[in-house]
Amino acid sequence: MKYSYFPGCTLHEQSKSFNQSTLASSSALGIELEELKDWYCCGAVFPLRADDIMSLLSPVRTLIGAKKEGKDLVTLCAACYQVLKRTNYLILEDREKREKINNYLEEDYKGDVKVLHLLEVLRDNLGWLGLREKVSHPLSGLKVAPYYGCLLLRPAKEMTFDHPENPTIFEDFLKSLGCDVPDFPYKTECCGAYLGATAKDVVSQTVYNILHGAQKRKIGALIVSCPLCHYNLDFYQGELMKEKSELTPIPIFYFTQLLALALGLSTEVCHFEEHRIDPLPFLGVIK
Amino acid sequence: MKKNSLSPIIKELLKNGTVNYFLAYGKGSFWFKVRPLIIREPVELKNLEWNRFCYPNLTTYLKDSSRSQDKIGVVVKGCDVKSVVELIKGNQIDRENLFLLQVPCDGTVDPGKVENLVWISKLKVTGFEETGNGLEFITKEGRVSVNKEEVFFSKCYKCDFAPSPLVDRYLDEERLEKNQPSIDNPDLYEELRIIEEMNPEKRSIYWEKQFSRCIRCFACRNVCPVCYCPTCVFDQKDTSWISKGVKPEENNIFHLTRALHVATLCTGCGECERVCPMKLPLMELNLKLIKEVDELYHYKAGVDLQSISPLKEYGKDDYDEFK
Amino acid sequence: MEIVAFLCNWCSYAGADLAGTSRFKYPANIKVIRVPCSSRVNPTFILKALANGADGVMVSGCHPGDCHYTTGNYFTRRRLLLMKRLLEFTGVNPDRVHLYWISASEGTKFAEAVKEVVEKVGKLEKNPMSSIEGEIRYEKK
Amino acid sequence: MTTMNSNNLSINIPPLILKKEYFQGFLEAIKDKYELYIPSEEDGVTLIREYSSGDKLSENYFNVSLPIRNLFFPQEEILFKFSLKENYNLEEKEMLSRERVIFGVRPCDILSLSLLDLVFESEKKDSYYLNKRDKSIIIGLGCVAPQESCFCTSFGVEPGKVIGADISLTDLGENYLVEILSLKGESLVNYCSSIFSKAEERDFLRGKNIQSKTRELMPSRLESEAKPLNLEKYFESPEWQKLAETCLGCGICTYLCPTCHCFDISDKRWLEEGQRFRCWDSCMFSDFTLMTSGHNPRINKKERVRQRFMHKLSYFYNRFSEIACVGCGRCLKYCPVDIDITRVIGVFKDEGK
Amino acid sequence: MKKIGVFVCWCGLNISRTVDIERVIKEVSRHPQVVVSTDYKYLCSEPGQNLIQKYVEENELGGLVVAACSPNMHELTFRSVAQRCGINPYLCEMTNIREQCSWVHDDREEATHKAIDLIIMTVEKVLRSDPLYSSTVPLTKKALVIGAGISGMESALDIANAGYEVSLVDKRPYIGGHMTQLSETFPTLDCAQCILTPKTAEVARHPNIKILPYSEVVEIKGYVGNFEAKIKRKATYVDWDKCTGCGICVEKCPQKTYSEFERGLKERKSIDIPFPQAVPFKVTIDKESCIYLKKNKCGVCAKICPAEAVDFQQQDTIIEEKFGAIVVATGFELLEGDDLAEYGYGKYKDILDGMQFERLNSSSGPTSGKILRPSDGKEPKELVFIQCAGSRDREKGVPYCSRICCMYTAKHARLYKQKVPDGQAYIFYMDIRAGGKGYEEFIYRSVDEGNILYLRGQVSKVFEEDGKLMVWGMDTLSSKKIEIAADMVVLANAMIPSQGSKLLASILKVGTDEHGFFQEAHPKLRPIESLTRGVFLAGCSQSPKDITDTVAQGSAAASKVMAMFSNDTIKVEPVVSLVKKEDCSGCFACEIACPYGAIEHEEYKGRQVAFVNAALCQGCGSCTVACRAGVVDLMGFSNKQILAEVEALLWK
Repeated sequence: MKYSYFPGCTLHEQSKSFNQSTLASSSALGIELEELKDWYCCGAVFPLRADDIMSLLSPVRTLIGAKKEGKDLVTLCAACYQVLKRTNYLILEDREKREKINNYLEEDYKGDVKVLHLLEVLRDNLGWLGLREKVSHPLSGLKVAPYYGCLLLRPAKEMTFDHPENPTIFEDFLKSLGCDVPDFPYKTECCGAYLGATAKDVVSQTVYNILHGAQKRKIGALIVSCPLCHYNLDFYQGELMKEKSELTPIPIFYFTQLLALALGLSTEVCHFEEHRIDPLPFLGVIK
Repeated sequence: MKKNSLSPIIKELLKNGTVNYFLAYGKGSFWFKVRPLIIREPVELKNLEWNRFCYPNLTTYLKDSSRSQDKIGVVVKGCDVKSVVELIKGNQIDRENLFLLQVPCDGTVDPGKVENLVWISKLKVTGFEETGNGLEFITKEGRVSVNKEEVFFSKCYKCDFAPSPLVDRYLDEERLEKNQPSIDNPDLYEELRIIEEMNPEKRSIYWEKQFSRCIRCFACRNVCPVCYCPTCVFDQKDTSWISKGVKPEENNIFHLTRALHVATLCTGCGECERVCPMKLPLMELNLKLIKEVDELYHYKAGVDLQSISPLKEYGKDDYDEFK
Repeated sequence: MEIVAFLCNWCSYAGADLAGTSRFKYPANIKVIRVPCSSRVNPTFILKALANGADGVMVSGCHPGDCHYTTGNYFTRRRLLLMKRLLEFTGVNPDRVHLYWISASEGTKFAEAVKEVVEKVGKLEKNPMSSIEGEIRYEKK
Repeated sequence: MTTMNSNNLSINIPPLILKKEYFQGFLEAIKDKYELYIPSEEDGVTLIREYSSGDKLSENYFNVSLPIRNLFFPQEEILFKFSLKENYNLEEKEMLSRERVIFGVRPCDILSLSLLDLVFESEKKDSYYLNKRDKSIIIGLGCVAPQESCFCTSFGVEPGKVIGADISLTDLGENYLVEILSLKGESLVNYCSSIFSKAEERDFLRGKNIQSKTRELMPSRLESEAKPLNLEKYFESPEWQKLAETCLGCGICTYLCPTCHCFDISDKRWLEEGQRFRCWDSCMFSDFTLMTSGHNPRINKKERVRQRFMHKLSYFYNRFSEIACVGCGRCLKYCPVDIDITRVIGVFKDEGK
Repeated sequence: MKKIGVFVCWCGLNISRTVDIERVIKEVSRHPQVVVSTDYKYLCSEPGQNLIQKYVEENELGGLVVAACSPNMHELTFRSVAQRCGINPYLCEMTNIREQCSWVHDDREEATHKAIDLIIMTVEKVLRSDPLYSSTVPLTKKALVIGAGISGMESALDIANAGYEVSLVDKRPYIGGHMTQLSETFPTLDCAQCILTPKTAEVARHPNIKILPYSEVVEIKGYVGNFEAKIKRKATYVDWDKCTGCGICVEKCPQKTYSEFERGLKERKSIDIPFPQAVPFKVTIDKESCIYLKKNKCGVCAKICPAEAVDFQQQDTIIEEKFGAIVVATGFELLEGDDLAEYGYGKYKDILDGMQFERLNSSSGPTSGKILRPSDGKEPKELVFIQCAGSRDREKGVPYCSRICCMYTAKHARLYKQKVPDGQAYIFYMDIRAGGKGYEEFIYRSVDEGNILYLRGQVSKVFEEDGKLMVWGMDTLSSKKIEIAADMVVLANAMIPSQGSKLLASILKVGTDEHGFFQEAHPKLRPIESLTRGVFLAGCSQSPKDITDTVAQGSAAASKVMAMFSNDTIKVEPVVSLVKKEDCSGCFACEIACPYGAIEHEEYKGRQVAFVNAALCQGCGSCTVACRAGVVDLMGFSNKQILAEVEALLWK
C-alpha cells in the first residue's frame, strides 16, 4: 500500500510525536507513506468567504503536487485533512470556482486526487481485523476514549469521514488495539479551538467540561487526531490542574502513539517529552 | 479444398430432410465474387464454392423466415453467427428450423483492396491461388503475390470468433482455434479515431461529402441482416420521414436514423459498407454506436441470446449528462 | 433562428404554462410541439427538424423517476444520449440538441432553459439548411 | 440511330494532338467559356463532377461509377413552381442557357445517351432533357483497359473508339489524339485551337492501332453480338424465380444503369406556393407499382426482376428496336449478390426474334 | 382534404395586447385548407362557443383549430363544442398562444409571427388527425383495500355500505393499524380504543367485507375495472377456523420475543395475540422465534391446544381475485436509526419515541398506563419532549413536517402531567403548527393549565451522565444554552412511509414522491387519485396526516370507487397506440418499452405480431419510438402529425 503523505507544518515542528509515531507504525503495518516532494501550507482554516479564492491556491498547489505523484494522499492533522478534503470537494462540485482558481495556476486541477485520513486507510485498506492481527502488545486494561473534535466530521456532506453525530471509527480503532472503550458523549464537543489565543477562559471551560466528563466515566486517557485539540486538552489541562483540585490527570495521546505502542515499537517514536501531562504513569499499567 | 468436404455434408442434410434448402456460396461471375446459392437439389451442389471471397453474410436471407415453415441450412462464418443471434432475438427465425454449418474462416479478402494493390484491369487477373501466408493473383503478365493481411476486410483483423452453442456442425473441428487472423488485441475502433480527432467543422464537411454521394439505392438497408422490418419507415407512403427527392440533408436523416435503428443490433458484419456503390463509410456510423453502447451500457450485439439490448431496457441511475 | 421544442405534456408543457402564468419572459424563437411523454420523441423527429433547417432542438421531460408514465424518460435518456453522441460524431455541434428535465412546478427553470438554448444556439453559425426568418416569410403589410 | 449532334456533315479539321502537359491548361481554357465536367476521384469514388481550377482528371479510371445520365436526367429535378393565388400562375423552371462540356465520356455511355434520346425525344419531347442535351458538348475518351465486367462489344461498341460524341480523344500515352466528330466539337476546338498541334500521320495510325487493340483486351462475356430476345414466351419460366430468389431488391442495378430512365413525379406545397419535381424511381423497389388502392401488380421479387430484364431485352426493343443495354457492366460489377445480365442473356440466348 | 376553421381568441387583452390578431387571421387564411379564419374576444364564453358552431354549420368545417390559452385549460371545453357541432372531438386541436406566447413575449412583431407559426403547425396537424372514438370495457364491481388502518377500514366500510364487495388486506395479523396502539387522541383526549373497537367490530362482521389479515399483495395485473390481484396469506401456523383465542398456548409458550405492538417495551410470546381487543382474536406463531419451527423441538402449544388448531405444516397460500378498483392505505412508520443519533435514540433505554410513549400511557400497555422508566421502573420527574426529531431537517432525516407531532407531543405532556402532577415537562419545538379544528386551543390549554414548559429551539445532544439524561439544547427566545438533567426523553420521530410501500408502488405501477409517499395525480385538484386509473390513495400512504384527515381521505377514496362502480362499464381514452399488423416484424421491442404491459401478442399470417390492449394503454407513446418501423403509432400524436408540425414550422 503506497500513499503520498502530507504531514503539514505542525507535525514537522510542534508534534514530532504525531509524525514519527505515524511513520514508524505505518511502515510496521506495511503502509508506505511517501512525503510529498513539494508541499505548501494547507491554509490551516478552510475559507468560508464566497469570494476567497486566494487562500485556496496553496492547498490546490499541494493537491496538484500529489496528482503528479499519482497516488492517494494521506494526512493526519485534522485541520490539514479538512482543508484539503473540502478544497477538493469544492473543486469537484463548483465548476465556476474551479475555473476561477485554475486561472491563477500554472496547470489545471480537476479535483481528482483522493484525500484520505490515516484512519480511513486503516479501516478500508487494512481493516480492523487486519490491524488486530498486527497488534503484538494489546493495550488491554487501558480505559481510553476517543476525542474527535469537529474538523474530522463536519460538514458531513463534504468530509464523508464518519457519522457526524455518532462516529465510531476511533472506537473501532481503539478496540482493535485492545483498549476498553467506554461511551464518551463529549467526544464531538468543541475543544475551544483558536479561542485559546483570544479568550482563554472559554477554552479552559470547554476543556474542563470534556475532561470532567471523561473523569466521571473513569476514562484514563483520550486520543485525538488534531494537534489543536491536543494542545488545548493537554496544555490547558496543565493550567486547570493548578486551581481545580478535583481533576485527575488524563493524558492526551495522538492515536498513532497508542498504535505504535500496541505494535510494540520503541517509545522514542512517541516523544512523550512533548506532553505536558505525563502519560507514563497511565501507561505504567502495561509497562 | 474445403468445398469438397462441404458438399457431402449438405447433400446428406438435404437427403435426410434435416433441411429443406441450404444457403451457401456458389461460383460468381468473376474470380473476386461469389454468388449466394440456394441449394434445393443435390445437383445444384456442382456450383458450390468456398474461397477467400465468401464475404457475403448469407444470414440476411433468414430475415422473416419465421413466416415459412421451411427448415433452412446456412453456411456461416464465425462473424455471421452473431447476426443469427440477433435474428433469433428479434423473433425472425425459429431456432428449430435452422441448421448452422460453420466453415473455418481466417479472413475474407476485400476486392476493393485488391483493386488498389494490383490494378486489375491493367494486368488482367484471371484467377488467384492461396500460398502459405498470402495470395497469388494470376495475370497475363505473370503472378502478383500479396500478403493476405493487406487485403482482408478490416473486420477480419478484429475477428473475435468464439465457438457458439448455436452452431449445429463445424467443418473440421480441429481447425477451430486457427479461426482468426493472427492479430492479437486489435484496435477495435481504429477507424473512428481519425474522425473523432477531426475538429467539428472538418467532421461535418467530411460527412456532408459522404452523404451527398448517396443515391438512395437502399442496398445498405436491404443487405443488412438486422434491418428486418417488413416495411421500412422510409418506405412508408403516408408518413414523410424523408422526401423522395434526394437531398444530402435528407440522406443524412436516412443514414443516421438507420444507424440508430440498428444500434445495439449491428454486429459489425460490414455488409452495408461493402455493397455501397458510392462507397459511403457506413460502418463508421455503426461502429461509433457500437463503441458508445459498449462504453455506456457494456453491451455488445450478437454475443448471446439472453442479454437484452440497452435500448429496450433502462437503468434508473444511468449516466445522465442532461440538466 | 428557429428552435423546435418537444415538451412532455405532464411536466414540461405544464412547466411552460406555469412560466406563462408567472409571466417569465423568454425569447420567441422557441416553437413548442406537445407530446404526451418525452419517450414519444423519435430521434428521427429531431434529425428531421435539423435537416429541415431548425437551428436547434429542445426536448424536455419529467425528471428521471418522476415520469408520469413511470419509466418513459429513462428510455428518452438513453435514446437521446446515443443520438447526441452520433450527431457530434457527424459534425453536428452538440449544442444544437438539448434535453432537459423540467417539472410542472419549474416555470423558472423552463424560462431559463429556453434562454440557455437560444443563447447556445445563437453562438453557433446558422444552420446551413435553416429556413428564412419569419419577417420575410410573411410579407409585411 | 439519331442523336442530337449527328450532323457530321463537312467537318474539315484534321486530327489533332493534345499534349498531356497542356491538358490542365486545356481544361482551364474550357472552363473560362463553358461549364465543365470531368471524371474526378474523391474518397476513392470516380464520378463526373463539375470542374473547378486545379481538379485532376481521375487517374487510371476505367469508367465513372454513376453513368452520366444524371447530367441530363438528374436524380431530382424541379419541373416548375406554382402558386394557388387567384391567378394560379405557373413559373416554368428556367432552362440551361450556358453551354457545357462533359469530358472523358466512355463509348458505352455515349451509346447510352442515344438510347435515352429515343425515350425523351419520341412522341412527347422532354424539354428538360433535350435542353441539357442540346447545351452539352461531349468529349469522348476511348478505353484502353476494359474491365472484367465489360461487354460493350456485344452492342457494337468499339471500346477504344469514340462514336456519337462531339470530340473523340484517344490516349497515346504522352498525349491525346483528338478527332472532331461534330460542328459543336469543331466550335470548341476552334475556341482553343492554340493548345492543339496537328497530328502526324504516325500519331493517327498509332491512335487507330490502340483503338483496335483495346478490343482484343475485352473479356468475352458474350461471345457474339447480343440479339434481341423473344422473352415473352418465357414469361412463366421458372428461371425467373431462380434469378430473383437471392435478389435483395435494392436499386443498384437500375440507378447505376446508363439506360434506365424511370421516374416518379410529386409535389411540395406550402400555403399557396408549391413546386413539382421528378426523381428517379426503380422497378426493383416494391412500391414502384404500388397503387393508391393498395393493389400491387408486382408484389414479389420475381415479377420485379423479370420486369427489369424483360424491359431491357424485349419491351424496349419492341418500341425502339434497340436493346436497352450498352454493356457497361455496372449492374453486374456492383450487384451485391452477383445477379448478372449476361447470364440472363446466356440463358435465353437461343430465343432470338 | 378537410376544411379547417381557425378561431383566434383575444382572451380580452391577455392575447390581443401582444399578438396582432388581425394580422394573424389574415396570414393563416392563406392556408388553402383554411376556409374560416376569424377571432373573438372570449371564445370560451357561451357566445364564443356559439360563434364556432355557426361557422361550422355555414362552412361544413371538417376540423377546428382554436388558438387561445393552454389546452390544459380548455381543450375539453372546445372538444365538446366540436362534438356539439358533430365534429369528432379529436379533430379539434388548440394552439397555445397565451401561456406560451403572449404572456412570455414582449415584442409584438415576434409574438405575432410565433402565433402564426404555431397556428399553421396546428392546422397541419389537424389535417392529419383521424376521428377517434373512446371505447368502453366492463368492470368488476369489487374493491381491494390495502391496509386495514383507520383510513382503510373507513374506505372499506363506505364501499361496503354502498353495496359493493370489498377485500381488506393487512400485513399484520390484526386490523386497526397504528390506532390500536394509541392511548388517547387529541384534541379531545378520548380513548383511542373506545372509538376504534366499534369500527373494527363493524368491519369484521360486515357481510360485504372480507378481511385478509396477515396477508400481502404480491402481484397486480390488468387495468382499471379489471385488476387481477395475487394476495399472499402468510402462514400463521394456526388454523384460525379452529382457534378460539382462549390463550392457553400463549401462557404455556416458553419462548419470548420482541413485541412489535409494544415497540419493545415488553416482550411477548412466540405464539401470541397482539393485544386484548385484537380483531380477529386469534393466535399467530412468529416463525422467526418459534422453537419448534426453528429447531423442531418444543411444540407445547400444539400439545395443549384444546381446539387442536396449531398446525406447523401450514404454508403461505396465494389468493387470486379480480377487482375493479384499489384503495392504497398503507399508512406510516416512525423514522429510526442513525438520523437521530444526536438524541441517543436506541442507545439509552429511557429515550422513547412517540409510539412507545403511547404504549406507556395505554391502560392495556406494558405498565398498564403508568409512566415509568423502562430502565429502572422509576417514575420520571423531569421529562423532556423533543419535537421535529428528524422532521424539517434539510441535512439528514426528512425535509418535510410530519404534521401531527406538535399535537401529540402536547397531548403527551398533558397526559404526563395528569399522571405525574409533580413532574416537570419540557417541550423543545421549532414552531407550533396547530392547524386544525380545536388544535390551537388545545395547545394553549396545555401551555396555560398544564404549566408545561415550551422551549423554542432544537436539542443538540442527549447523553447519559450520573444516571440522568443530559439534554443540551438552546432556547432561541432567551438565546440561552439550556442543559436539563432529565429522567426520560420522548422524541416526536418523523413519520415516513410504511416499509414496503416502494415495492407495492412498483407492483401497482403508481408513482411515489421523493420521500416514498404515494404520488397523487394532482397536488390540489386530484389528491385522492393516483396516476394509474382505478388506484386511489388514502391516509398516510399519501402524506403524513392526523386521524381526522385520514378518515376523511378514506371516505373520499371510497366515494371515488363508488362513483366508478355506479357505471357498468368504463370509458377508455382513445389516445392509445395502434399496431399496423401487416407491417409488424414481431420483434416486440415495443413490449419491453411499455410500462403498462399493454402490448400483447396476436397471430397474423402465421407469425406473432404486436397488439395493443387499449384499456391498458395510457398513451405515452414510448412504444412508437421503440418500433423502428414506426408500425406502432400513437393516435392523436401520430408520426405523420408530429412530422407535419415539424415541417410546417420549417418549410423553406
